[in-house]
Amino acid sequence: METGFNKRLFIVWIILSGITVLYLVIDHSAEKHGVRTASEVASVSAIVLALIKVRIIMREFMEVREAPRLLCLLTDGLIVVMAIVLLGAYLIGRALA
Amino acid sequence: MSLPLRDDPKRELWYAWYAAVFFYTLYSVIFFLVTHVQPPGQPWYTPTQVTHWFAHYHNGLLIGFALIFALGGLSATSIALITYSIRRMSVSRAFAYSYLILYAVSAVPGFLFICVAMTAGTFRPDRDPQLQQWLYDFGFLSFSGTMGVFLIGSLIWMTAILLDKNRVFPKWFGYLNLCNALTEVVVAPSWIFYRGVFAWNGLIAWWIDVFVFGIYTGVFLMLLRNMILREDFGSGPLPELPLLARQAPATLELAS
Amino acid sequence: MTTIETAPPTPPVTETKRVPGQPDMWVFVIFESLIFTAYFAVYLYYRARHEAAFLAAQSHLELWLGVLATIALLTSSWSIARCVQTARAGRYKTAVRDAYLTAGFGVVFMGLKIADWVHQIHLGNTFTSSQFFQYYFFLTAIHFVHLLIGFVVLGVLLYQLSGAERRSQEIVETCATYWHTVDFLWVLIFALLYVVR
Amino acid sequence: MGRISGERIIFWTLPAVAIIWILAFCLFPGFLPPMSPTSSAGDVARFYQEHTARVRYSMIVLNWFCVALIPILMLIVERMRRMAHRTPIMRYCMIGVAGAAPIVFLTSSVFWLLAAFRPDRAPDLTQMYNDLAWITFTCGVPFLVGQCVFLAISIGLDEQPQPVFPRWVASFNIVIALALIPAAFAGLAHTGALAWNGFLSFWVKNVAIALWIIVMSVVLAKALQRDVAVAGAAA
Repeated sequence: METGFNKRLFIVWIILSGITVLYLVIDHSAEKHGVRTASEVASVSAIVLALIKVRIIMREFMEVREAPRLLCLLTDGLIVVMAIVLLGAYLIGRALA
Repeated sequence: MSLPLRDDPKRELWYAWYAAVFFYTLYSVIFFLVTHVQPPGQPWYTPTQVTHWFAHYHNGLLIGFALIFALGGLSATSIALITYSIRRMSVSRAFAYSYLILYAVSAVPGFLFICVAMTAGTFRPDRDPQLQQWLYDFGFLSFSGTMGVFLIGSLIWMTAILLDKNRVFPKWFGYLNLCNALTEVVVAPSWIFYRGVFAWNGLIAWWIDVFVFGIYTGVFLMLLRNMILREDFGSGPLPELPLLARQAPATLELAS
Repeated sequence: MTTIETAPPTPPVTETKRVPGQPDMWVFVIFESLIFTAYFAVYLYYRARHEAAFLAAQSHLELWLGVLATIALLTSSWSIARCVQTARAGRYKTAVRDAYLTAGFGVVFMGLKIADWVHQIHLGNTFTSSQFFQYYFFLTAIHFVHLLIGFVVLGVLLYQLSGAERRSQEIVETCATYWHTVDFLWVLIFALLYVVR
Repeated sequence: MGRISGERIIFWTLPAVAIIWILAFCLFPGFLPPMSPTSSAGDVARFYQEHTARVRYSMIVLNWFCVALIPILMLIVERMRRMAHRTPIMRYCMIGVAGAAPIVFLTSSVFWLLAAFRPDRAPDLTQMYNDLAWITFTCGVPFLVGQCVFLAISIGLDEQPQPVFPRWVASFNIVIALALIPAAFAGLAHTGALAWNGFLSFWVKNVAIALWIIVMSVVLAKALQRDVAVAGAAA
């Protein structure tokens, strides 16, 4: 039983670290001939990936998965608010630039 | 909850609470609406623009700050209530006294310096604009940039709430104190920037900070009110206080 | 609350649902996250408006350093998650070991962060040198303060675990929740400062 | 008895402090008569050039002793302990303002000393220090007003057959608070009763402070005496 739990945490850690390494790929994709370029796709996917990681940390590490419904709703709501505000600020900024 | 009655055993607490609410309301109205020093003036103003700023808000600045000079002493009531709340907790009195001293001292840089500097600037509109700018900077920076007392004060209160076993305040308010303390840190860059989000009127150093502080203040006033409502002194007559009360302090547990 | 009342009845669960740690700590988690969301929004907005300047400044950052730091902090989070579970199972020796591992990876993160700062300052990038680095130093520094408080929190956790008469699982979980908050805030800061283009 | 004789020592510092204050007050050349807010920068600069020494020495002394009233205030706070209150909240209010009031005066003495430190500097700068000093000195009454109001309320709440302070002391404190308030508005006028050298802002305010100290020390002495009698009866 306990080893099973630990295996789950280990897999979570692998996934989280994997996404972190994935950033290197995103970063590399947004380069033209070694010059860094602005990229909406890279930015939006970086933000979305980060929010996915936050949700995984909350669900698994912080044990929200096993918490009452209210806390699940609150934390998911928080992530939705963060997504709207972050992407909104970024996209509005770009639109006005 | 009716207004404090003559026989209400909690009347002194209610006086202090209403005075605290009155003070915070007065303070907000004067700083935001009468003197217009909140939201703050622009840090990048040239000396000439500063002189115009003083001229533009001339009457508001003088009357508003005069009212603060007259009634600012009421700020002690909320400090006293919070000190009392910490005394009710199962923690050392050192926490209560630290809070009392920290906030009593904070009144001078916290609001008296800005009153003095702005009154002096408005008082002589024909002063050399360079000096007017110095007074303007002194006013805003002393007001915004002296957050150490609030930082340490919030942390003292937080620690007391988290250690307390009497449940005088909910634990979540203890953690909210930490949020408040951490936003106080964020004001420090106002000493460095003339413009941008970290300047003394910036989005991060001012707007977010004031928003958090507003929520924090509203919450603690309501929690202090709940504390007073829950307080149970009974409804009997005041404890007899013979002149020998000092020899029998048990009759007045909290008065010592 | 109303959402719960109107929701269709959930299928019966075998184990009782419980909030990890003091529910009060979650007020901090949510409130602090919202404050950070506000900081991030300000940063992203100005970044999007002045893209070229931000990109140029951002190119001074070493992404691999950031990746390493992130993985170090994720590992510390993983350790404290294990610590909570071993403490719950009553295996306090392992729990203490996991808590020390948490602190250890926290120190590694701290070291990488300081190395990054020193590197940037040597390159001439300071708090006042450009808009991007204003945000960079501000966000990393305010996060650093959270991390330092995190070490105090770990101290509380270890104090709980060390005495047989204390060992409050609730406090252990509350401390872990704080540490995870420091972790996920960094995950966001890392993505926003190092990766967003 | 140790506690009471200690309180007596504190009490008897008051006449000494009062004498020092009066002497320093008279030594400062800008108080009798008070300097005018309408003087030009040149006049103000000349004032500091001519009276450099007297400004410095008087303000150094006031800087030393302006906080000397705090122990006396704490004696009052100690008397409040025996009032028929259910909570210590009024004492906390008093302690909260007791420290701030002398610091305000300390700040104004610093501005006066700064003005006199380099009397040959540009007159505008000297005038600015002078303005800051006078505004801090005159308008800086909020904590004194608070002291009077809190004391008045405390006495009002002290409902016992033999109150710590007589009832009339409450009314007296309210009158003093009202007398101090006009000084807060000194920024609004360059001339007339409200100006910092005017009847209300200077004379009424400072006489009120002096009166408060005299009356409160007499009342305090009586309260202390009663404590001695009680302690004697208990022994």
